[in-house]
Amino acid sequence: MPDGAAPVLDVKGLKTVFRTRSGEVHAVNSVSFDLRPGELLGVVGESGSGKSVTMMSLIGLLPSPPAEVRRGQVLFDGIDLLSADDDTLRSIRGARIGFVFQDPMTSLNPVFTVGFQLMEPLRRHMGMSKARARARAAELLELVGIPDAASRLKDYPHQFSGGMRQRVMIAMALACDPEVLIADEPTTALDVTIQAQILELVKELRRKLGMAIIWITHDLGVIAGIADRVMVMYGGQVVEHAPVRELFENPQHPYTRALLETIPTVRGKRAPRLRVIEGQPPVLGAEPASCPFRPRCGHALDICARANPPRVPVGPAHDAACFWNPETGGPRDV
Amino acid sequence: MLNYTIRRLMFTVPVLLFISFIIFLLLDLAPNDPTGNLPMTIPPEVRQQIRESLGLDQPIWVRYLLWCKQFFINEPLNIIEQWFGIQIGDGDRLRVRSWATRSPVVDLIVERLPQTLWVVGMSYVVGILIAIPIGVVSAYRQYSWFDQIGTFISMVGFSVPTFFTGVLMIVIFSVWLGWFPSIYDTTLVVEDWASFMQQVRQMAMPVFVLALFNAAQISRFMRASMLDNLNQDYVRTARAKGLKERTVLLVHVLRNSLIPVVTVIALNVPQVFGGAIITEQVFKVNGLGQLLIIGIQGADIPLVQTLTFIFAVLIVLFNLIADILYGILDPRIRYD
Amino acid sequence: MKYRSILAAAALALASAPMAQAGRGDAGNLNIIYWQAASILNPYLSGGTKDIDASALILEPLARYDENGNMVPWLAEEIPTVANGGVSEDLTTITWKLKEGIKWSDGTDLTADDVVFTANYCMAPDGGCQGLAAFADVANVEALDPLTVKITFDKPKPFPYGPFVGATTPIIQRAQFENCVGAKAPECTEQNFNPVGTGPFRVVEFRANDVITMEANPNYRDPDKPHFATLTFKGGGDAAAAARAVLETGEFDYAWNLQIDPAILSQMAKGGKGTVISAFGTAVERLMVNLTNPDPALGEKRSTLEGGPHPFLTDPAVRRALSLAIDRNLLAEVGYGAAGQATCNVVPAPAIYVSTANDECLVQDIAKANAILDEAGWLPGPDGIRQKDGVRLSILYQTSTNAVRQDTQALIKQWWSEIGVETELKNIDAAVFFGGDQSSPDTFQKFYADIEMYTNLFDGTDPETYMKSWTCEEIPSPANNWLGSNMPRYCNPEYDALWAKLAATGPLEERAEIVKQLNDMLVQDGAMIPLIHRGRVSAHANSLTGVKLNTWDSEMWNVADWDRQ
Amino acid sequence: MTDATVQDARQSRAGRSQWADVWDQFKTHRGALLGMGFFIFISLLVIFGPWLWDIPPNYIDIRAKNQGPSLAHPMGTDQLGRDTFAQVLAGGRVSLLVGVTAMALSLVLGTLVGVLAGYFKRLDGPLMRLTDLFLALPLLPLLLVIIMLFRDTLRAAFGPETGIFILIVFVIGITSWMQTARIVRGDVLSLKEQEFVLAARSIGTPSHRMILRHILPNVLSPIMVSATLGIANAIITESALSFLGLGFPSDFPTWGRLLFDSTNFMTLNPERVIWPGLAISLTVLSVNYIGDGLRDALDPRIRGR
Repeated sequence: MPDGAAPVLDVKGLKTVFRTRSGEVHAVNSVSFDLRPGELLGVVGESGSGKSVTMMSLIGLLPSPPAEVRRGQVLFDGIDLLSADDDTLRSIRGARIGFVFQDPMTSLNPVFTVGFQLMEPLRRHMGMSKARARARAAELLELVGIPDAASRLKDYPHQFSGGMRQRVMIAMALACDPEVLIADEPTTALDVTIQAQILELVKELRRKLGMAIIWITHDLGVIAGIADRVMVMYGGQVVEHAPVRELFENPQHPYTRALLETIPTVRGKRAPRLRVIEGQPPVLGAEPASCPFRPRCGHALDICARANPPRVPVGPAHDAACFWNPETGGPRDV
Repeated sequence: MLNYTIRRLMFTVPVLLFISFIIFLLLDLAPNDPTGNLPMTIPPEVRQQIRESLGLDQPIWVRYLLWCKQFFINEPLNIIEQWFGIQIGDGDRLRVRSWATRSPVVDLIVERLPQTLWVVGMSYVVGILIAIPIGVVSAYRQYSWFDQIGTFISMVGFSVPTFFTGVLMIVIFSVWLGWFPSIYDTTLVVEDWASFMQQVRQMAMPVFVLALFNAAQISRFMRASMLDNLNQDYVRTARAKGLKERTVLLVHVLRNSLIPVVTVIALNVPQVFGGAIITEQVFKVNGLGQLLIIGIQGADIPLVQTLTFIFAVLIVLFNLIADILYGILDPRIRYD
Repeated sequence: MKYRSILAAAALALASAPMAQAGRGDAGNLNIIYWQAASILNPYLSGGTKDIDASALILEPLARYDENGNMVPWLAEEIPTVANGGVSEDLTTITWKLKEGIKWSDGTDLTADDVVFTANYCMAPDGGCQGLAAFADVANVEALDPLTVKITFDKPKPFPYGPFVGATTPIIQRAQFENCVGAKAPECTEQNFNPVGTGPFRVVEFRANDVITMEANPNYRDPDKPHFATLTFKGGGDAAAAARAVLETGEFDYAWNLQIDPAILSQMAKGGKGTVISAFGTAVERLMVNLTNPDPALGEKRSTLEGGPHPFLTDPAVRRALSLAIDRNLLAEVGYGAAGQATCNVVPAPAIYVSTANDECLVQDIAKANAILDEAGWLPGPDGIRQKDGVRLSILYQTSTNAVRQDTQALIKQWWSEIGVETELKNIDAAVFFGGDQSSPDTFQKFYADIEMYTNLFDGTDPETYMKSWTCEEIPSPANNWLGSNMPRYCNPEYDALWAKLAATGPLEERAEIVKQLNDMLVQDGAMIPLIHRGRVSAHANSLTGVKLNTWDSEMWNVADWDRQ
Repeated sequence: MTDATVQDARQSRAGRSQWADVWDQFKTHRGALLGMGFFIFISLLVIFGPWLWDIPPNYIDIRAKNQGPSLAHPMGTDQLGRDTFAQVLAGGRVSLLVGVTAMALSLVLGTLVGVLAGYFKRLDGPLMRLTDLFLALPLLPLLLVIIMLFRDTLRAAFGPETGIFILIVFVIGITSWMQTARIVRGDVLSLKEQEFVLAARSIGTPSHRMILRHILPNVLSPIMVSATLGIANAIITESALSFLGLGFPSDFPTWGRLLFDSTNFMTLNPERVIWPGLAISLTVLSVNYIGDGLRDALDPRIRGR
């Protein structure tokens, strides 16, 4: 683990609000984290916990309106992405920060060939000629493990299987050798064996290319094997954050513990298609003044209803946002 | 695709024959009569003789077969003769003749085609060129003032009929301002700048009126289709790639949105050849639409039958073209 | 030197042309718009007014009617009469003498052969000749010498001026049409579109149903005419558009048949670019009264004599009341303006035929109409509609589709409602209504309604064949394939006898008396309710001179005299 | 609690709230609300207006012909002195009714043919050739034949007005569904290839359910556009029919015919032209906005945004 290096991405106090016709929805509340070069940060939480919105907020991919990034700072290579102009953002998106979405079925444009879609970022960001871009696209496809890559460039997305399409998406995200790859539940829509293949692929790519990765998932089991650090999100907040081994061995937040307990059962279940604001976690109409997990928490204390717990260090490189101390069973000293 | 096209084309022949028969039956059943518009001073017995001289006393199947022979055998032979300057047989063949003018229908159509294609075709092209950008911008800036005004104008353009807008234009631009002629001169030959300008001036009003109507319709479909596609996941992917907003919109979204719109456009092309009955009437353009309406009013069965049948051929053909275009534009669809 | 002086003289002539007597072709181009486009230039193959008027620019008859309805010799030297020996004493032959030196536009001479050929052309079987009615009873046409033609009739013809008089039967060139007789007539497109004529113009380009371009006939008999070098005969659009082109935009010089709302027409005329002209002929807009029963329940016998009499229109009181309730002057004012006059006659012109016996109806009298109905026992029912013995005065009133006719219908419906008569209006596309299609229930011959309205008229000035329309044998019925012009199904032996007397009477005054009697019978027996004596309305540019609107012949009859100021 | 009951409970809740959701979403669309408001307003006006404004539309007051707007005649009078306001009110009844019913008929026909042709491969050929046939048929003779064949029968069965109404709606409906059918078919063809349809089919969803649940909601936007254009089309076509003598009797005003009749009076009496034209345009506009709102409201991707 490359420790101590300057973070490639530094997020501070990010807040994103959706303005809907039935009022505001506070989807992301004061999220802070950093990402160091070459590391893999896992982001875990149920659907609707604000994972995807956080990541899309970073690079201005949320449709605005209705989304509005209200506060915070996202430092990337010394640039604040939130205050950067559109041109700057565009030159970073796809070139230095790659994105892989969860649904490979609909995320590729059905009417253009895979080759065309792969070549687009190459030509846009790296100014490659058509021929060079094509050669590079073939390389990329080969890199992500698509056999007979050169000839498949002419094929349309519908001619690929789901797993293959996700590989194409990954190839596309990696096209310009980005420093950061954000993978938003890239395996959720795939069946289990394909999931494993994709995971292997990412591991291998990371070894080869050395980019930093943010891996969003609702499945703790998935990232156990690949992540360096894990960030657990709930209700638009980071509730726990720790190196992966530490988190699995010593979970501090009741929500993390609950997630860990569900690993075997969650794994077999077919994941439904997820939507950003719907689902089980609370839909917050205002900035939370109490612990958003309290209604579902088996260890809720009186104070949980009065204040929203801040993130406090609970171990080496480990912090959690909870008033309950699992070791004592009582309130934590904050 | 080629297989599909060939199969469709083969299937087309019986379909067209069937359509031609239905049209003939319909025209024959229709209660209007070639002597209907003659002055009252022509007595009933003479009217009856006129009908007989037109062959109306023959049974319907005889007349239909005669038309088939004239249209499918004699007319093509005649065209071949004219093109290659050769003589086939004795050259004395019965052609499809209009009852009102007693001249070959095909010649009439050839005479009318230029002004119809110029005016109606141009208005269609202009309409599309206006409609697509309007549709795109309206959808992209949904509910903006541009969208609202565009919606308003296209709805008014569609709901106010051309018989009204046409006369309004004439009153304003011909009577009050005197900018454009109110009567289209079909004999005008464009040979120099002055006659070209005159052609432009006489085309301006009919083209505008028709283009407004066409643009209204197409821009609505364009807008709806764009809206459908703007929310698709692949648009987000395209943005995540760092593409320019213009590229996202004009390459990724537009290409998908055009699929249904192109079919709408292709399907309406035959209507260009059908002419615009009311607009042609209002501006006296005297194209195919006017020919057809005169034929129908005068119960000129050979003329109407031939015109309608050619129209039917175009419709079937352009439906095929639309389907093939669909297959080309949308790679997911494969005809086999 | 000599050459130069000729040039100078020519230049002088050119310069002074507008002031001096106008010469051929010095007035430039004449623009005429007919909102119904001409489809053919052979009047024998199309009886449509538009086609006849267009061909009248090129083809000419032996004699025609002037704007006052007087016959004037045209290609003939004089009008043959019994007095000058042109018509035989027994009224069976008429002999025409052609003017000398008349040339076709191709430079050849007009001869009696051409006249004979024209007759044979029209009378040939299978030709579908539309001017055939003019050749009724013609037994033989022969050329006595190159300039003399003799027409022999089957029986005495008191009025022998059917063939070759008026625009419907002009002379066509034998040399051109020789191979186009009978069944071949429709195949001669070139001839039908570009006839060689003796008239002031000849065709340059003919675009069927669109526009005809013409130029002055170089061989026209009067070297100074026509004044226009070229002529454009444009078709298409509607009457209002044609009026606008002459009166408001000034694009055209002459517009034909402007049957539009008089208020609009007079407003357009204020533009100051043109003048609206009108003249009266024999056309009368009238209501036909169905004297037979149109009840659908009768099936085949509907509206036939076998179906029995009409339940209430056979009552003279009802018919008289219906007529009295109508304000014809208002109808004329609203729908026709200067081109309409109230009339109570079936024959409204020429003057010697006009009866004054029916003028009661010229003044609307609703009170009197009500009184007549009360007296006849038709009393208002609970719904305000008069009835008697369970029969309600409920009328289905049909006509062709036409803005003026629909206005007339609306007005009449309102007046009839004031005398307790209920009216249901129906309008039918003209091509169907007048089409006579056997299978359609909506033709004016079938008359599946109680009242129908349209205009009827006769060509020329002689009403003999016209008055025959209401004899018993002219009643349309399934037996004669609904052919016949006696729409009211009026059958009166007295009328038939009187008509037979007319057909055998020669002297004009006696004929006029008989026609008046026939007219009075029709009106007083209530077979028809005449409404409006309709004129023709046209418009010409103010700069156009010499226009004499003629309702007895083609409007183009004196186009050779037209000139530009 | 068994799985089934959980599912049931969730479904019923979803079912109820779905329509509530749609309505909530619809309410937030300002244009759609305005459009609906105007449509209801004009419907009420033409339904109840003739009772409040008691000049009969066909009453002729010839002395007051071609008048401009006044207190007695707020929209002026026509060339026979009939009150334009009364005519617009009376005409609206017919035009709206014809417009809505004919549009509905053509929409149902078009959607049905389009969906069947797009969804069932075997029906595609025959149905599309049928569409070709209808597109190719010359409208005018077709109308003449239909009217000749059925006018008297319908007139006898339903009376002159209802009979003609049925005839006109039928005529407009069966001559204007083809474009909708073509477009819907095209959309269905491409939908059929999409994964969620393939997925739904692979779990054995029966065809009728597939069509109702998965296909129809996704072809809604072209249908909505067709509906908007269709209503304008029906109102105008009706006027063209009257013009040809095939429509309602001449003493039966409709918006289309009022507009047509007044066209030539444009310079003489401009007020007469404006009102029917405005009535048609605003109605079509309002239907368009209702369509927009419905489409947005029924689109789950936008709903709740």
